[in-house]
Amino acid sequence: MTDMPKGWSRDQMAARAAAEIKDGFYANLGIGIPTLVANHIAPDIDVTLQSENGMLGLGPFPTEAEVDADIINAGKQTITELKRTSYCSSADSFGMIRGGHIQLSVLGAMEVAENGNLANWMVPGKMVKGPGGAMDLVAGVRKIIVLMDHAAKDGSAKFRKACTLPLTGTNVVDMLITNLAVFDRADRSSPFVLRELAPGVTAELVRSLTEAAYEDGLATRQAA
Amino acid sequence: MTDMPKGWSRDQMAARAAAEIKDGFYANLGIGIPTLVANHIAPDIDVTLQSENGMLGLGPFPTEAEVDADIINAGKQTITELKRTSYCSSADSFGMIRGGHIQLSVLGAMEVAENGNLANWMVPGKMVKGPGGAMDLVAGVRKIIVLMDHAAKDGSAKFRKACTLPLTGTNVVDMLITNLAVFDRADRSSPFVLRELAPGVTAELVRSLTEAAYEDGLATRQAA
Amino acid sequence: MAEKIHPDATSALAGLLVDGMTIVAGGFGLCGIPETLIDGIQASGVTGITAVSNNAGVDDFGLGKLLRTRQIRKMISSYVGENKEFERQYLSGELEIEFAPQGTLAERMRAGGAGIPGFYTRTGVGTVLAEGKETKEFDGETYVLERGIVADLAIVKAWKADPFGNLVFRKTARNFNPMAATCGRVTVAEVEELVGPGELEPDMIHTPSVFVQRLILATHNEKRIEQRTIRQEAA
Amino acid sequence: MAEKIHPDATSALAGLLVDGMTIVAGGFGLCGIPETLIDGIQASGVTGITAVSNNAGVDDFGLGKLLRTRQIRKMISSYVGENKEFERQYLSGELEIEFAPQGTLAERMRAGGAGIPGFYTRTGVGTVLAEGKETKEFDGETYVLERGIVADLAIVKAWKADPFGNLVFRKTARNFNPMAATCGRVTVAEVEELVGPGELEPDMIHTPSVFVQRLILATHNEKRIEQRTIRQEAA
Repeated sequence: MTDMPKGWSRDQMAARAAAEIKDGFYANLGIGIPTLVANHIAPDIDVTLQSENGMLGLGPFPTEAEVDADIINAGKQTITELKRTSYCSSADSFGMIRGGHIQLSVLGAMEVAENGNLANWMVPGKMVKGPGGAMDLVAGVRKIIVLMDHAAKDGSAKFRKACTLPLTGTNVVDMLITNLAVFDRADRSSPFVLRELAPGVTAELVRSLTEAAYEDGLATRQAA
Repeated sequence: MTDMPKGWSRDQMAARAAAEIKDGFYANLGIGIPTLVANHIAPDIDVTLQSENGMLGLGPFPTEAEVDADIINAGKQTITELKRTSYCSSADSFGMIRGGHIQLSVLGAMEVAENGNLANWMVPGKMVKGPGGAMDLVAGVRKIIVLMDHAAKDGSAKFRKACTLPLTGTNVVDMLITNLAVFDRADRSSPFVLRELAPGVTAELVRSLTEAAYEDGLATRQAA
Repeated sequence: MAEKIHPDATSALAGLLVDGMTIVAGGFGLCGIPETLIDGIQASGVTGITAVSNNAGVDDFGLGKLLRTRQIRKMISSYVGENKEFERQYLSGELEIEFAPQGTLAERMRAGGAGIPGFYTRTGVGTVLAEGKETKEFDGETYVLERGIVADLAIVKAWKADPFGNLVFRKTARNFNPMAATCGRVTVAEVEELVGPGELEPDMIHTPSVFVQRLILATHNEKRIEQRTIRQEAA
Repeated sequence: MAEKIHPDATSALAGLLVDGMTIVAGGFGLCGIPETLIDGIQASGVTGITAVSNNAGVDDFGLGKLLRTRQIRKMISSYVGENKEFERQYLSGELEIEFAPQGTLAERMRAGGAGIPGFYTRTGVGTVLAEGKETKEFDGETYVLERGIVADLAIVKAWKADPFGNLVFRKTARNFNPMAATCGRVTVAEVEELVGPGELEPDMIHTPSVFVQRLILATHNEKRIEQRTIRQEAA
């Protein structure tokens, strides 16, 4: 697998996700690569980030002097507040999420299926740490973007006909950004469409590393 | 009916209900006679009154200068706040009520049945104004005391085998204080027991003006 | 920043009003009601409204104004006692009413806003208000299934707001407003005072900005009192 | 006034601890956890606890302390990742775990405290966490029935309290504490600061006094940080 193009870096994937954030959005960024998304939001885009433990309006990481043990995000990282910040209970915070008031969430994944199923919380045989807020986010947030490596280290597909791992949610993924390509779909009754390729990556390569069925939207895009 | 003893006055009924309030109680007093209960709480008894619109710790009516349109009780009367007062949303307020956190509620009634059913919100054929918070209070508060006239103006019983009017709640009344007598019961699977008579009122009179079955607890009480 | 503050009620309601829509309104009695936005809805002439509100105002104030002009087709309320025009329209069959126990109504708004389509409560079990509704036993007790409410529009009255749409309510004027704010597909708030960014304490915000799409400074703050009860000042 | 303030954790927990009991604890990760009361429970030696808490602490801090001493038999949590002793006991079968999605867990506490025995949510539908649970269709979508939680005891950590038991939380240390406070048959709160009557603004109280039966000044306020993430100060 050594001669497979690497495609986008993690930062580039995060930047691609950031381009989906529209002015005025309320968004929740998951732990890991999704956290990087915040660094790539255009300066003219006003976004309010939510953390499901009970904070709306997340600021950047603190300086040493600003560290406050009572201000943490869902990844338990110390953060800061902004002029717009409000705190609420976790019940009210998940009310925002479950009630569809958060426009966008960016999450990592182990597997995505062609019907939008998502698996990102447990691997049978390994210690199960629990779902945290992932099941709530995918069930409630209006648009779910998944960031993940296109294929596993052994080359096996992670974008599959059906998830093999226990699910986090059914029919919840709206957009998939991998290191090789971008897929999205018009709504949750539509199939995924291949929209973009990373530099040096061919549609054939993506096809060969994908088990899921998807439509090819590259031609359409070129024509548009 | 002119020679029927009047028994207790409304203030005396309210005072009897007030005697049920124990130190440290949180209580909700309904509109009408129950509101009078607050005037009869002993000075050594600390009680926090709740109003279901979203206020815990009701103060007395305001002086002219203190009137604030934003501080009203569930009867829409202007009131005042105390040092212990907190405000909350109506959802949180009814969470207190429904969740069994309020120890006592005193309500008026049209009819009470021997099984503890209560009717106090509508009379068929008359304009229906709605239940307000009464159904929530009787369903959620731990002890429900009803204050009502023992008999209707035409002499017909209001403490009945079964309510004839639409119900507010089923098996919810724990204690009934009328102008003639006091009834209570050990729990909601026990029958009502006649406990006290107003001055000049005989057990026979109460019997004759009551349709409900109840046990006579007067002898027991004397012996105790 | 996407601008939430509008110059007046007409602007804040523009594009949101459609005949036959459902509007949820905060307020309890005449306390904490969105007076300015009600005026704006009256002026728009929108009709066939299903109004979800604990009460129906009085004849010439609160939602009573929209009843007078026959803009409301149906009310979902817990208590409608203080309104003669309401009574007339109801008895003549012009107006439909769905009663909900007060706490159930509050919780239905909260549930709708929080993505909970149904919940069980003991309130109303065995009464006419539970007729036709599903029931279920939990630990030997019977509970009735009540539905979450999601409205096309929510109108709320708050005390203070910042430009982000964070809201703070004042005393018992809070009442149904926080839940109403969560259960509108669009929520418009009117406030007595607009404050600058950062002027609201982050720990003390009752309605986080995510729930408020549009915002106006209230120009109608009459705050009529239904039961002015006074005690004599001690000499 | 019925006195709610106790001199220490032992006094505040006296008579409340029974082997096999269910205890709900506020806190998210190590933030806003009732450190002093956890020490008190550890000292009491009570065992067979079912602990309801979003997380399980770390090996030597938070609920991890009670895992070390084998006082906990079962955890109901959403995420337990940071605790090696937890992992060992779980894999060896000494410890039972019931996972709940984080928002479902928060709502189950709120529901239990608010007299709601069950509610429907889309969260978890089609996953192993919905297996064996009832589902129901609302408007063509499937939801799963989740149960309210009522615990024998709730322990919470707040920032400030007045002698009546009104509580105010600080920033994200609020998290699960307000709901935990509502769903204990008895609730004991520890606070960083006790203030006098009337010193808390009535509009700004997060947990009304009715939910708090006992109160102590917290003596263990370590507030350990799990992920100290720092940015470099701009030069």
